Amino acid sequence: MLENYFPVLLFIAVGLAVGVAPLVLGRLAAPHRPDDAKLSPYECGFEAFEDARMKFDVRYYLVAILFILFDLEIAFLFPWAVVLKEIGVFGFVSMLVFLSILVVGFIYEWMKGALEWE
Amino acid sequence: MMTIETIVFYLFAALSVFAGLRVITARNPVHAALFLVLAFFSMAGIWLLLEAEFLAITLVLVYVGAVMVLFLFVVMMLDVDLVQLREGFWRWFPIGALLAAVMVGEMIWVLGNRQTAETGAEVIKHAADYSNTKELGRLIYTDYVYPFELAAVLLLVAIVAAIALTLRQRRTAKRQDVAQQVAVKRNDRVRLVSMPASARVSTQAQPDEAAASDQQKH
Amino acid sequence: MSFLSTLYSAYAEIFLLVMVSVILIADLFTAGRTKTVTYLLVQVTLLGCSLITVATHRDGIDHLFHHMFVDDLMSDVLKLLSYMAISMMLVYSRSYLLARGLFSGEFLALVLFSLLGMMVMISASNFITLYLGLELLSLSLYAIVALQRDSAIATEAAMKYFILGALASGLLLYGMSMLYGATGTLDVNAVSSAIQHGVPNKALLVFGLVFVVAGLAFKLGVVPFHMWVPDVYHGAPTAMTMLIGTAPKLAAFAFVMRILVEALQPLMVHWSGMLAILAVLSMALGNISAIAQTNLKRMFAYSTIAHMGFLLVGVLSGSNEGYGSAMFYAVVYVIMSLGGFGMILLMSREGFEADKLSDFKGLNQRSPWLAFMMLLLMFSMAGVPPTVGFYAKFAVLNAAVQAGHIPLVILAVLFSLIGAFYYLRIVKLMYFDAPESHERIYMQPDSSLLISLNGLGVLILGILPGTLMSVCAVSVQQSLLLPH
Amino acid sequence: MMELLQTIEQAGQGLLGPFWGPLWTLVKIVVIVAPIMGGVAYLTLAERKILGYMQDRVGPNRVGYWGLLQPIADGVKLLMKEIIIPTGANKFLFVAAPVLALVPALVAWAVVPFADGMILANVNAGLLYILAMTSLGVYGIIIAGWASNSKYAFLGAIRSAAQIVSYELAMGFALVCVLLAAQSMSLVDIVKGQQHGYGLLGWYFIPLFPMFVVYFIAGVAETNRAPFDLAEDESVIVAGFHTEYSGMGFALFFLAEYANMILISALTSVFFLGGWLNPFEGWPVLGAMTAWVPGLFWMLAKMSVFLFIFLWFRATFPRYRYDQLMRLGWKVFIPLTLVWVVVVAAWMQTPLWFW
Repeated sequence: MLENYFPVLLFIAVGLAVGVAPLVLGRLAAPHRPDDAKLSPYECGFEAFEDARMKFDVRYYLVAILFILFDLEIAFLFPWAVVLKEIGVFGFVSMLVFLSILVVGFIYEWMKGALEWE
Repeated sequence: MMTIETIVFYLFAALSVFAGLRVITARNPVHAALFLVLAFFSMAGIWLLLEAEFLAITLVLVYVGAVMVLFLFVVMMLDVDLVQLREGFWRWFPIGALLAAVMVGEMIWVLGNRQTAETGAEVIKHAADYSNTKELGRLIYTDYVYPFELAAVLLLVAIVAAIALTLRQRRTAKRQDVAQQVAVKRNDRVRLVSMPASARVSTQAQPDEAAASDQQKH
Repeated sequence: MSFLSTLYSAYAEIFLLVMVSVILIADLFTAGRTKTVTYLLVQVTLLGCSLITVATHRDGIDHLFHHMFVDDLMSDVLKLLSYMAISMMLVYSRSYLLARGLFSGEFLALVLFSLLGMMVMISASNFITLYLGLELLSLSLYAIVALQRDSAIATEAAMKYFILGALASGLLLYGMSMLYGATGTLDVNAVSSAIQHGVPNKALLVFGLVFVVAGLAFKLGVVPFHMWVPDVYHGAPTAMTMLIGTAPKLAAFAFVMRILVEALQPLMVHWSGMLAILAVLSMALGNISAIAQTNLKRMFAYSTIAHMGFLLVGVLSGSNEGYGSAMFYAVVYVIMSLGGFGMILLMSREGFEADKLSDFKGLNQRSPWLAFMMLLLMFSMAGVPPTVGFYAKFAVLNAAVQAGHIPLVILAVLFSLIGAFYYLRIVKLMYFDAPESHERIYMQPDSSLLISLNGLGVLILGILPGTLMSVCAVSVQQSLLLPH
Repeated sequence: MMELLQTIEQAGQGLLGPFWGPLWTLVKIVVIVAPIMGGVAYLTLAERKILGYMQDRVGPNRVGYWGLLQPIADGVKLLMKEIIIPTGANKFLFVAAPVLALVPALVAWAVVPFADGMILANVNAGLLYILAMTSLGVYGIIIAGWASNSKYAFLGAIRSAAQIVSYELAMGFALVCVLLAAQSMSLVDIVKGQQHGYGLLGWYFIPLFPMFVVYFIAGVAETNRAPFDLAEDESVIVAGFHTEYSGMGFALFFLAEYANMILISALTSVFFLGGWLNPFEGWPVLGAMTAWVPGLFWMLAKMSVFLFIFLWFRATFPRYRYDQLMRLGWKVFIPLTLVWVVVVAAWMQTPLWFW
């Protein structure tokens, strides 16, 4: 089983190399003459006056949290999907119960307006 | 005998220890979070070496792909005051160090115990087509159906809690209601007025007005 | 249908789950701030659960879901008491929460979810289900504490609770994985028999046990893992504190029984020593620190620590009498706490928390009946006869004496004498001090009736402890000594 | 062809011994990566040409015949541009972000089969691996946005991160349907599961048609392509998360986006259109006529169709508004996919399941 993953490991290494190489090349080939105005962050014509990292709408966090929960649900669906033919009706029903419990959560968040974007 | 697997194992193990240390020593919380990602990756590698491919990849999928994204969201957006955060560090350091020492000592005691070394079971090597995922699937939805459904309930609680704790309704916000938009009839928006043919100026004005009121409704 | 009928013993859990889902969705469609419909639905659900638990009771031990779920007398009794505790907690806290805008559908749903978690813990016969039940309970409780989002102190309490709770779960899980590594099974009974047949790796086993005990200690809040208790009890809104401080203790007792007694009985020599240290430290620190408190919620927190120490004395005796008395102690503790916190809730108004000791000054002049009820509750907590608290302490100490833990018993008596001081101080405040305010105390009829029942119950149970005591003894005996 | 490869392999083994294996794998990796890079370069040209023709223009036509050298000229230009690191930026992360964006887009190819037997690593959990890798793409974007210390980059990053994760769910659920049909997570098995001897009638796009559509649209959203390109909504947040990037840093983001487009096209072909399978296999006349066509051709043809659709979308649809985008992801795709998972699972319990 492991022998299958060795090329993947190697591929990741090559991928990193492919990603880093252009940057190194660019650094070598391109000019490097920084000045204040050039390095200032884009700010629609006026001077940047504050740290750009700011707080933002809590909805984004909520999206991220809900994403985690549904991602876990998908993680549970994967092993089920590949063996459904073996585990038959019992497996189908147990997943149906699982999904109905989560559908309650989905209905709840929908009705609460957690999916509303304003 | 140092096989390639052993080398890879020590590589991942060293990487995860290093990443773990950096998680707690990194000055910048974003860096710390990214080192945690690295730690997850190396742990996934170790799991893969144990032939637990489903768990290894799920670790990356769920923890790196989802949980850490949320972490980064939070860490990046909240202006964590680092100096304040580190204030108590040295005060509590002795206690923490003592706890860590106790844990390490216990671990050495257990692992160094001759019994442990003798009872270490052989890891079974599987053929290339062995599917750890199918193995899990056969068990989770049949023998372990009760914990499986409980996991669903846990997720449901998490959904309810997340919404109860973060969602605030803004009453002033304007929303688009698609159902309402679709349900609109021609007569709600457009009014045909028969005008005497001579009044050219007013025919020009009427459609504009209709359009303006139409925009307001959106 | 034949499959459904095999789930007979789990009908109560299934009913509860279905009802929570219904309540969660139904609440979205019921207008109004008072949530009367949702509240009534919740109470009906609790009643339904009780009826189902009684109706589905069968003698003997019944295992379900591939031996992951166990139904025995102990689980049925503890479940019934949990329903009762939750129901009482809701009655007490309703007007308090309404006044603070916290009585939401989510709150009620989360309370029921936490109850489900307790039921799962109580009926677990596998490490996985034990852990999942614990997490279900804890997750709901974290969220409930944090519900008061505008309060900095409640948020801080939730944070502490969450982080230390997560740490405890981690310890517990780590310990369980060690036990799994040593025995090769997660099943409670199988772990026990595996240890009895001799495990090659004893060190690993003890190592796991240490972590399990540490995790349990965290969850129970005994010294030296108690740091979170005072802050959380103090910071959380009183109704939430009441929830944390009552029914979950029953589940925690069941948890201790399932994991230490059912699974790790063969390791008793190891764990009874650990528990003894924890118990002594808890009784000492809890009782002594409680004296210094001016806040009633904080005082109750320290008293909880001390009471949990007492409970452990019962468990570590290692005999049937010991377990039975520990269960009795847990039940009595829950009843007394319900009354104690109920008292604070009754006296609180919108914008005013009656959680300072001085708020109870001269209560006798303002409301003699309430003062009398409080007197009974305080006597019981202190262990003054003829209240039930005395009998609970007596039973625990008796079991410990029989098991030969004489020094421990002496220490326990000593510390409960110290403890009596701060309970009786409240009595003194109520009867001999002048009131700070003469405002009338407004009470809902349901909660005033309940506090009377609660106070008198402490007295009546104290005079006639036999039934409850024998129920506890029999259920522990039937559940533990009849494996399979 | 196959024999030639075998001879090479034996010769190499004899020559280099244990080092041959990794070296041969390395060669294979280069054989995969290089065409992808080339494909990306010419996809940009194709995009400009196709958009040009759709808008009644000719597109690039100055560099080389028919503009064929344009991508190379662009590459050289970007290479010669200064890499600017804005003040207040986190230097290391600023530089690392484009690499993090590109790497997942590349490494996912490790498990993609191009033809029968033409695959680098036929792992059992291939589909899971793909999903895990695509879920990592979001890191490049978030880190780029944060490290830039620019408001526009930051807002763009948050927006696209939320967008990507939302559509990832729909993708995941759609893939569960594919798993149900194939009963395996290996991409090779998934393709072989679509081989029934009826040509394209055996492919999964028929029973899973809604999922096929959802998957591809979610793929478009995942790659931040029009009409879901809110991350780079010029009129609102300048160029989104890569506002501050120049030269090769910018080029890497560009590469990542196009590599992802090609990846999504390849995956859609594998999951729903039978990968390298001949669409006319087993058909009376056409089957025999096309039997000689190599699988690689079919695979590339299918990919080209999807790539064309990507470009066509861009030319046709106006950009979504953010609330519409989130609604489509959460309120249309997720319920739809969830229902379809149950439908497929139930369908499989009946004898009416032919796939």
